[in-house]
Amino acid sequence: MSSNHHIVPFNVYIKVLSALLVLTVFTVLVAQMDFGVFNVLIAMGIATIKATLVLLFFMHLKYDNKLFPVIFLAGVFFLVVIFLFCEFDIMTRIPESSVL
Amino acid sequence: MSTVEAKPHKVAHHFDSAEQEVAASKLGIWLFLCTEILMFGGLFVGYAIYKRMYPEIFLQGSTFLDWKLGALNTVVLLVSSLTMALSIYYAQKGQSSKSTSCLWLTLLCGFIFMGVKYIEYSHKLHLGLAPGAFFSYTETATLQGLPLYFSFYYCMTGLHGSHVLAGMVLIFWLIIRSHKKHFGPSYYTPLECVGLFWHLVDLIWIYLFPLLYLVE
Amino acid sequence: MLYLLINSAEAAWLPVAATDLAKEVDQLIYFLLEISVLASILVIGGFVYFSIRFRRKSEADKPPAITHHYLLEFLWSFIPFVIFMFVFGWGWLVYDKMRDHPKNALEIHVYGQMWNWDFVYKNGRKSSRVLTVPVDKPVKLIMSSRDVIHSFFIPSFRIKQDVLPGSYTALSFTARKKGKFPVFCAEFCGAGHSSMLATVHVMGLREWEEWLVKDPYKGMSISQIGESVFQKSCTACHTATQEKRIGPGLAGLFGAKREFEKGGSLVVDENYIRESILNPSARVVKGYGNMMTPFAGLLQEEEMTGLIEYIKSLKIEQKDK
Amino acid sequence: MSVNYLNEKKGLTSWLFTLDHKRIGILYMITVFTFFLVGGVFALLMRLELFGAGETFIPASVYNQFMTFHGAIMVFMVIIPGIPAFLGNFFLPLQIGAKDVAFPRVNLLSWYCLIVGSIVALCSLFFNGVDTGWTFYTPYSIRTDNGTLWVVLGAFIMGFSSILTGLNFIVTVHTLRAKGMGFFQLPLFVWSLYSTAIIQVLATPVLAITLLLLSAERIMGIGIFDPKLGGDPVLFQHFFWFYSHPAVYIMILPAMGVISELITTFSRKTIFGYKAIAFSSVGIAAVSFFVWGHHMFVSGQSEWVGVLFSFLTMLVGVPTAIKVFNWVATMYQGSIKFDTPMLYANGFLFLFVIGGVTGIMLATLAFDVHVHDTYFVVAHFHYVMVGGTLMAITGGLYYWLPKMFGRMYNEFWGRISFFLIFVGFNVTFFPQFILGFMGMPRRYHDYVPAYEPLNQLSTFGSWMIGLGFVVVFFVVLQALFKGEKASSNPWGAVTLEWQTDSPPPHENFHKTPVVGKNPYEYS
Repeated sequence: MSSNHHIVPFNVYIKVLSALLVLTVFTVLVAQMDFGVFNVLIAMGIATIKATLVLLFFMHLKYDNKLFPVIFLAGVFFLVVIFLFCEFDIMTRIPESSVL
Repeated sequence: MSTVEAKPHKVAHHFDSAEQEVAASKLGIWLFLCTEILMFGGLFVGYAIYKRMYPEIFLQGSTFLDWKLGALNTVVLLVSSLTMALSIYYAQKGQSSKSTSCLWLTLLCGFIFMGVKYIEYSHKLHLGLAPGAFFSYTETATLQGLPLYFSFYYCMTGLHGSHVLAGMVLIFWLIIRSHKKHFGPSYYTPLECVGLFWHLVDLIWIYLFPLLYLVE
Repeated sequence: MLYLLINSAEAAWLPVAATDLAKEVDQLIYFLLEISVLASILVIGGFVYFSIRFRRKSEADKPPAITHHYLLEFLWSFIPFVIFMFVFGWGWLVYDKMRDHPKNALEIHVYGQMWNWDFVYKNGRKSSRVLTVPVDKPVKLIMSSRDVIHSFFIPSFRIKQDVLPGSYTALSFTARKKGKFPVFCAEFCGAGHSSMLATVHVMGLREWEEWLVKDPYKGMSISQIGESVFQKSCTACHTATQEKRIGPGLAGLFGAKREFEKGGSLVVDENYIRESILNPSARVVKGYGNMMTPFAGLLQEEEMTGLIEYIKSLKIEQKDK
Repeated sequence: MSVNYLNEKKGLTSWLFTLDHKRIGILYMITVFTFFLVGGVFALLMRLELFGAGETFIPASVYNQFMTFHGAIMVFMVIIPGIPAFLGNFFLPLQIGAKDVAFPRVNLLSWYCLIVGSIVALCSLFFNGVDTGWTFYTPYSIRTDNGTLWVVLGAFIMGFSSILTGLNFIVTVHTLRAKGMGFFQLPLFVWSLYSTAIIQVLATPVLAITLLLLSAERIMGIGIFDPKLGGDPVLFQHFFWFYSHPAVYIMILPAMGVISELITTFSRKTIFGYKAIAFSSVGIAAVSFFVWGHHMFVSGQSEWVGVLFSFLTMLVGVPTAIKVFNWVATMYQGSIKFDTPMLYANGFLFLFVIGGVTGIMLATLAFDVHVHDTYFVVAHFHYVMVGGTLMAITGGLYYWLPKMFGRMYNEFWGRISFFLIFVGFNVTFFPQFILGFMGMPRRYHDYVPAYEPLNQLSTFGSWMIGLGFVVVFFVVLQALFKGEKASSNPWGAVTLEWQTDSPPPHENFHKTPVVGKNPYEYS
């Protein structure tokens, strides 16, 4: 039966939650400061670290079938594709100026 | 719900073994999560595009949100993710009453989250900060395109909120089954699958929080 | 059926190419057609030949097990790839010329609306349904839509561009032939989509300059002005008889009693006609959709007066011919 | 007749609540053919209206509704579920030696999604119908009558049907293959369904969110796609085609799988280039996500994006060409028998080649500008969708009819049906290529008189197709009630589904098969 499944130790869960809470405080603090264009990058970076923690430990990706991260990343990949193409389109459209 | 006797899980007829059944279920739920990501992703892509097109609108829009409430909800969801994971942990260990309590805690977190959401929504709607065509806020001067920000705010948090609700229904279903002692070290697939869904909802909020409440 | 084929053979092909670019596009079209016909004959001919040659002769047939042939497979992947890249490059080249807007071009503004094309020239001259341009001179159309997406399509010039609300798109051409060429709307835009037609009228430069400064309503009676406005702006949806199209027929309208979608009724007078033209959604007549684009800001006062007088003059015809 | 899935249980509820993939397949068959009938009637009515210039018998507003219903029904309710959910549901588990799909309940749920979705879509009839075309382009779809909302919501629900089917297939292929069956022992039909399922899972959610946003646009005026409020209507087209272009591969890939089966069986010869065909299925699925902008060359998207999409579209041509050449090579030195399914397979090849080369033409930028949104495009995608997918469904239906119902069809009338459909199809759609060159835009209720002769020819052809499908209908009915009993393997095919009874028992195989060889070894 599935008793051979990996059991994540209790204190790992607690550590992960602590890290997530610390990162939440951190992201709020960072938001008060201004880093120019890096603001969004930093916020997204922290969010991605948090998301990775959730994925690896809460969602057991670290211990599970390696196909699952592939599926997950495939979804993310196609999001990036649609975003890049749309942005590329909008940024390279030549604005036509009115002359009247 | 009269009897509280453990009922051993029976492997469905078309599977050869329990391992095969678990593998299939988990593969299925991960594929489903992938579709969820792409569905939410459409909104995120739209958000990113319009944020670059109209940065001032998004900046002004975020000033109408209270980051403290957003942060509170973030903490609530993170804690609920922990309790969800612990519920599986206890099921794996065979401590089913602790597993059930964790599920109750998760459900409670869900209620807190929706409660905070309700306060936020009703406050904004009261002010007239409604999506798109219903936008009627006039107390201070605002940018002309501001309704667009609130369209995104309501679409993104609304879709997310509906997922929280769906998750809560599923967790309630798990609680009933858990009381009937359906889960134990040898069978906890529903716990795992709903858990994965619940974590994904958490994951999306992790991105929504800085994007909506903390944009600079 | 054969009669139909022969009868239509002459007309049934690419419309006359009226710009240099159109001729270049035609060369590409002919190349693509030739190579496609060749490829189709090869493949279709191939399997038809195999079908006949390798028919099942008896149930005991033992065909050989041929699982693969790397060289062949490489060839029939690589050769199509080369051809595809070639036509891609060619297509890009010509497309790039289409998208090239000359700096010194004569600029004309184009407005699409359900279901009409309006043209505004730099000196303020306006026209509807007929775009007048001089021959041999580069022209750039700056296009936008007043409501939904339309598409400006001139088959004889082989060009087409969607016309969007809220932003401008452009289309450039240099006409080499004098004459009249049809324009279609090629993006679905509702009930009047197929009647959203226009004409490009290419004329000599002198003639065009005269046309540009001519007062279109010179020497006309008020009602004639109205009729000409009606002919160019209203006929996609309205008729001058009682026949319904997308909107009601206008004959006998004046003085008739109309009932409205939202309730209430009224006898048609000058004020109601004016309101219906400028702000059509205010009172929509029972049985019709709220489809008409408001003409507020698009008509001059004399045109409005003309339209009212023209509609007044439309009487119900005796239906016996 | 021995006990099989058809007579194992009786009564309507045993069908409506069945978890057997074969019965669900039959439910899909009935649904799809019913909708095909409805969509087909709309098509015939449209062609009838186009018989002459001017208004023939219906006004433009009604014509536009027919056009929209024809498109939406055929796309969302016929071709997308057509092969995967009907033939796929029935034969995927059989071909891999499984007892059922991985999630039988989800499978049934997906059928109910389709039914509920179509009922919601049909509700639009009570709200002045819908006249946007199946593409729902904004801002027209925001302005027009309220029926649009219902169709959009219906399509949203039907999307779930498609997602769930795809999800189920992927999991089934991964976990339920018979012992000894590796990925390279899978029949090619399974490969094509697997590739299709990837698209269904990855692309459909984007349609879902697009349609949700469109509904929100209609209900609340959120403005994301409405230029009046700062939105970008071209962005809607990007989102829409991100799904809808891969969706055309949802329609054609399984058809290619069916054709692979038919050609090898009726040539009695192993498939030429098994791996090339298998990988080209996956390749097409992958590249299909990067080409959607070729629907938008004149939409106002930037020139650079247009060029990029044109290039990527050319790349899809290569794996498609590989498949065609491999099929033809399979016939070489074969022992070819022209039973009805093989006729359909050859018809598919013929029409698909024409659809394919015109596809390359359309991918060429400057060429597309002239014929974009004209009848050339209409003819092209009908050659691929009808000439391709419908030929494959019909061919597959004849091929697997003995397995599904244990009865043989009438060979003579089967062939008659093929000739009617094949000839009628070409008479209908070939003239439309020429109309496109002449410049006749699509979705026109009325046209200039110069287009009349070819339009009349096209209408004649449509009647022939209609007649052809009536013949198909009666051939199937005759087979069901009066057909000769079929043996378990009437064609001498080698894939697993032919190794069980016709019709198969409830759990498919009396003894779970063990696979030791490649799928198409004829010896």
